[in-house]
Amino acid sequence: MQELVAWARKVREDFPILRSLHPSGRPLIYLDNAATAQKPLAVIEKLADFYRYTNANIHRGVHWLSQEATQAYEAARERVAAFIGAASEKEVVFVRGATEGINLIAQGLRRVWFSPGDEILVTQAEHHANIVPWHIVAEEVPISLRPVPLTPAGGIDLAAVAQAFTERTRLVAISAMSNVLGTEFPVAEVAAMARERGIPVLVDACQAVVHRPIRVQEWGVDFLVFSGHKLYGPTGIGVVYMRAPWGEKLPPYQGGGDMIRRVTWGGSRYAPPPAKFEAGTPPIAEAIALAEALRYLEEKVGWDFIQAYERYLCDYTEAALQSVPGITLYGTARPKGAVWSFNIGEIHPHDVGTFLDQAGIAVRVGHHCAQPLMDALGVAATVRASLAFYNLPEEIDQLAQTLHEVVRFFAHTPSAP
Amino acid sequence: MQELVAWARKVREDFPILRSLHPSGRPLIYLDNAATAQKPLAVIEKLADFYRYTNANIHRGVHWLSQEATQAYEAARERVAAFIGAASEKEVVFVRGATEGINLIAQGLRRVWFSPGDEILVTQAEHHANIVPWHIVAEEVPISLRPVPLTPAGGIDLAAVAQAFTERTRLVAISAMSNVLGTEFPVAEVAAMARERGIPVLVDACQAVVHRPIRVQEWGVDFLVFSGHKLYGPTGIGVVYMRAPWGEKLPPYQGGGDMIRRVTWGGSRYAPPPAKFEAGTPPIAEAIALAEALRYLEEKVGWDFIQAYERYLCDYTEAALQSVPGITLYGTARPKGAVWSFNIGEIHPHDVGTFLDQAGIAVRVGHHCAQPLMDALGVAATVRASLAFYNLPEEIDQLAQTLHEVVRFFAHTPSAP
Amino acid sequence: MTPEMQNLYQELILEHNHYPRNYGRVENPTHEAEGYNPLCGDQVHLTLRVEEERIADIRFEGKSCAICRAATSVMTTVVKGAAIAEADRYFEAFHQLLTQEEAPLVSSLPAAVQEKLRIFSTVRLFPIRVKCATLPWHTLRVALHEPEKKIATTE
Amino acid sequence: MTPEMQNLYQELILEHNHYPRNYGRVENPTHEAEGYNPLCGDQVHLTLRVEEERIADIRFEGKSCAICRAATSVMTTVVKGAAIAEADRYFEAFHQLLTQEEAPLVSSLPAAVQEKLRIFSTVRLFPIRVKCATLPWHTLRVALHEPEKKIATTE
Ligand SMILES: Cc1ncc(COP(=O)(O)O)c(C=O)c1O
Ligand SMILES: Cc1ncc(COP(=O)(O)O)c(C=O)c1O
Repeated sequence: MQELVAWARKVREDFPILRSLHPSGRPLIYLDNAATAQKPLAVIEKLADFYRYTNANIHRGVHWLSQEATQAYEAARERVAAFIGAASEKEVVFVRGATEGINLIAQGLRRVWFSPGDEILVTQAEHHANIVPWHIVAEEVPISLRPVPLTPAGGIDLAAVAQAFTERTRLVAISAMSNVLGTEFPVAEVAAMARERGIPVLVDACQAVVHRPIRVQEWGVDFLVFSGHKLYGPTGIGVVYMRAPWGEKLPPYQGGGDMIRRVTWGGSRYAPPPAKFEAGTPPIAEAIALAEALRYLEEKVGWDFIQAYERYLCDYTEAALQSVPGITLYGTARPKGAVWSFNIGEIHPHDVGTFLDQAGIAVRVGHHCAQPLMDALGVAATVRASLAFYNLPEEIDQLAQTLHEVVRFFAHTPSAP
Repeated sequence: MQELVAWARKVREDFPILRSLHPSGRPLIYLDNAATAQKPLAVIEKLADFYRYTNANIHRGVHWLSQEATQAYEAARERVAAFIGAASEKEVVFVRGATEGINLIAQGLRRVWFSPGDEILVTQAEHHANIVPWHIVAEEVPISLRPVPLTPAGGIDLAAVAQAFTERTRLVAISAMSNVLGTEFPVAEVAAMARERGIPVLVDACQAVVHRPIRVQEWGVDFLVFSGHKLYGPTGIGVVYMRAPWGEKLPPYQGGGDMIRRVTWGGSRYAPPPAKFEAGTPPIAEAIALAEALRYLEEKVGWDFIQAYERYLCDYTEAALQSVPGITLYGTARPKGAVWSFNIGEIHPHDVGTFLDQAGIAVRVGHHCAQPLMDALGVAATVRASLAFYNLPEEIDQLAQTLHEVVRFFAHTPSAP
Repeated sequence: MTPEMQNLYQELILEHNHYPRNYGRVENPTHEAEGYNPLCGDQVHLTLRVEEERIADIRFEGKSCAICRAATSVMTTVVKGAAIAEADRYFEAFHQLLTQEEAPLVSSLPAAVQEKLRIFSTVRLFPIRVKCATLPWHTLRVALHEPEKKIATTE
Repeated sequence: MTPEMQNLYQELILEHNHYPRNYGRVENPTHEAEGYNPLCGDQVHLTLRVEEERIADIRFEGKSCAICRAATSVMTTVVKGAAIAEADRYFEAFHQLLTQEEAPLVSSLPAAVQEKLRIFSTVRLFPIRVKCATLPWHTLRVALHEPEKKIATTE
């Protein structure tokens, strides 16, 4: 354990923002990692260096800068492909983020896949990013979402999944890890069930990808999306993995430069994927910096460390939170990633959040873009603490101690009016 | 003149990349500004500082970092609104770039505006970003593009515009400045003609916005788009201006977090604009850095300088290029921005481009994402030199001198086989 | 326990949170509206009986944070019995108090009302919480002046 | 005039560009294909007459840059009269020569062919121009082996 914590202390130094002080003077304790991760210096410098030394538009230039920028951008695509275990870098499309990724897929499927009455199998724990795009599709092609209910612990039963399939199921779209409960869902098993039925599978890997490397081919999925900013990369970049035949099958999402073969006034012919799905100037610097984040995680931090340390930190956090009187933890199913949602008695999460903030502790409170899950849990909101490999046990101590103070503060009964 | 050139030399120092050497050892002469502009240190540092000091996800956090990031992001929106003269910052939507912007508008109009047979009035000089999105719409709602032909000089006659309107015209979608010809089109006049007919106007201001500040209300347009990366800002950010009633009228483009009011399994209700059009985590750092670019241009460089100096540089460039034997300049109509497209005799632009590149001069060769214009000009490609306020007269001298060498090199008749 | 928190959660706020006044529903209300803050899920349901341009009765229900609940409770106590025009003045004054450094309007209100509203003046220092305190007032405005909207949201 | 340019535009390349061999169209072609490089607009139209698995005649038309035009001209001279299988070997060798540091294949070709192909070896140092030189070869491959495609593009 001690070596793990020592290494966490060491890599933590790569993150300049973690040395910040809250305006009250207290040191920042950043436990809002599921919303967005902080960036290591390597990523920040890569971004700046791109603009300092290599900036040019890509794909269309004979000049040296443009060639360098193009090479760096395409090398980023290759690194992402290797990271997720894609069969080819041509299956990797750069987008703004997971949300755009799901919308890109949803609008493509709207045009070539769905018929009125079709169903999409989801879990009850989906993020709005995996709900609202389908509602928008449904405004044009009436389809519906069929949520697999969660177990009381916040997991899903494969038996319940099997029951949720109907003859109208045309897509399975599930998150690999809940951003509220932390539950890791059995993606490979669900994908196998879908494959048996000839149904394609889309995975929202936003949260899962942050905690362990994923292998799309082993999972056997057709589509997968994640966001760069949660993976220690910059904002403005995300990834769509699209298994090869789908790249041909889906129509382009946006039209513009670089995604065409030939344009006349009468119509356009499109380039092959991935270009087909990357209209216009892409987030060039962002893709390159995302690749740098992957390099940093692989070569400097180490995924083995991330997994081992986060497991330790999770146990530590669970014990610490359970010591808080009146706490309700949402999501205790295993396996579980480093996300903790909870409420304390009748104290409103917003009050807890402000209290923690004043102690320098950044957590998220609210519905976490998962209102249907909140409805299922019977709450309007929760407090969420989400961890990264740079968080330290003493930060968790601080969290627990402050939560004890919250309890005391609100337990105090004012004298009656 | 001398003061102008001296100031150009001074602000040029703010751009680290302009001190680069080509691998051949020759100094970089960057004349590919219409593809993307270089970034001043202020912008690069702003990006890095965001990640060093303020990075957090926005709009949903009670914690201080999230509030700071939200404030900076919304302040960026306000600066953009002021820059383009919007009536309210609520009319400003952040997107990835101009291409996404036009697609967002096109897909919205597809759903609530167009009927089969409708026409869109464009110019013959449009970028693919203002052509292909309409072709994609046309795959679902058969509409067509009606291009206003160009004059031989590369301008448009208002008489020709008047003729191009038909009773099926439902939208005018024109660029304010051609990225190939440099021509600045009479947007306000065309918009007035459209208004008379009750037809909305979309302006692709990608190129225009770089050379002079624009005023959407004076132009009287409904939609306007531009990209951050051409305006000395980062990649991954662009702007859609959407006049107030349109924000209500258009359906959302993408679904996800932050653009909703309430989500249940049965359906979603959407937030008011601009949130409605910004699903998911937006390009936060990029928006903030774009605002910094605007600040830099306004407060450090000065738009008066930019306009005066570029006018001088244009005259200088025109004279220099005209000295090249056998050159054909495309686009001589006035007013004209700092973009020069040309061919030299029978020498293929690709050969010219490589030759210039080897001399350290970065220009673009190809169809410039304007194949229909190339068809109209009767060429497959052109060489394009595009200038920014940091280019210097001696760089233009170098360009002209190297073009003379190109002519000599390819004029040399090899001995017959 | 930090001093900032003691500032925000004034004893009186905690007291109103704990012992909310006018909790429940008015029977046969003439006006009602729902308030919703999508950010944190605060939810307030107001029912009113207005008689001759005067708020004869007002009650509230809903789940919300301490600031919102206390603000709603306080609001009901100051507007109950007040003329609609008066309630509108209170709204303006309260809004100014929470969003502007200089807030002269509140000084023009009756001393008892002033005193009650001022317990929220430190909320201004917590910008993200301002909406919690103003939500009931926005809801009141919808109930009184834009009943067709039914819902007040803060976005 | 830079030495790099002299390297790229070998005298023989300029000569083939200036005096292209086999320009025009084969009458009654048995095979044909169009080559297109969307990046720079290079365009090559090949017509062939194949007899008994041998390229009896080949000609080209089109607008393209000097590198592409010279490469097409050279290609026609080396494949004219060659068996299809031989032409395929030339393709492999040429592709390797332009894209890889070690290019052993070309050494196995007839000396006269080797010599002609090697004038393009410096193109490898200009990655963005490699497609210009290989476009005619890709087009030939489509004409011979994937005629249903009709168009070869380099993307
Ligand atoms: C006139 C014009 N419109 C649209 C675009 C597309 O911009 P982007 O590629 O940044 O989306 C460009 C630039 O390529 C342009 O010059
Ligand atoms: C599970 C999950 N899916 C999707 C998203 C949306 O990601 P983004 O906002 O980066 O598009 C998030 C993050 O907010 C998430 O946690």
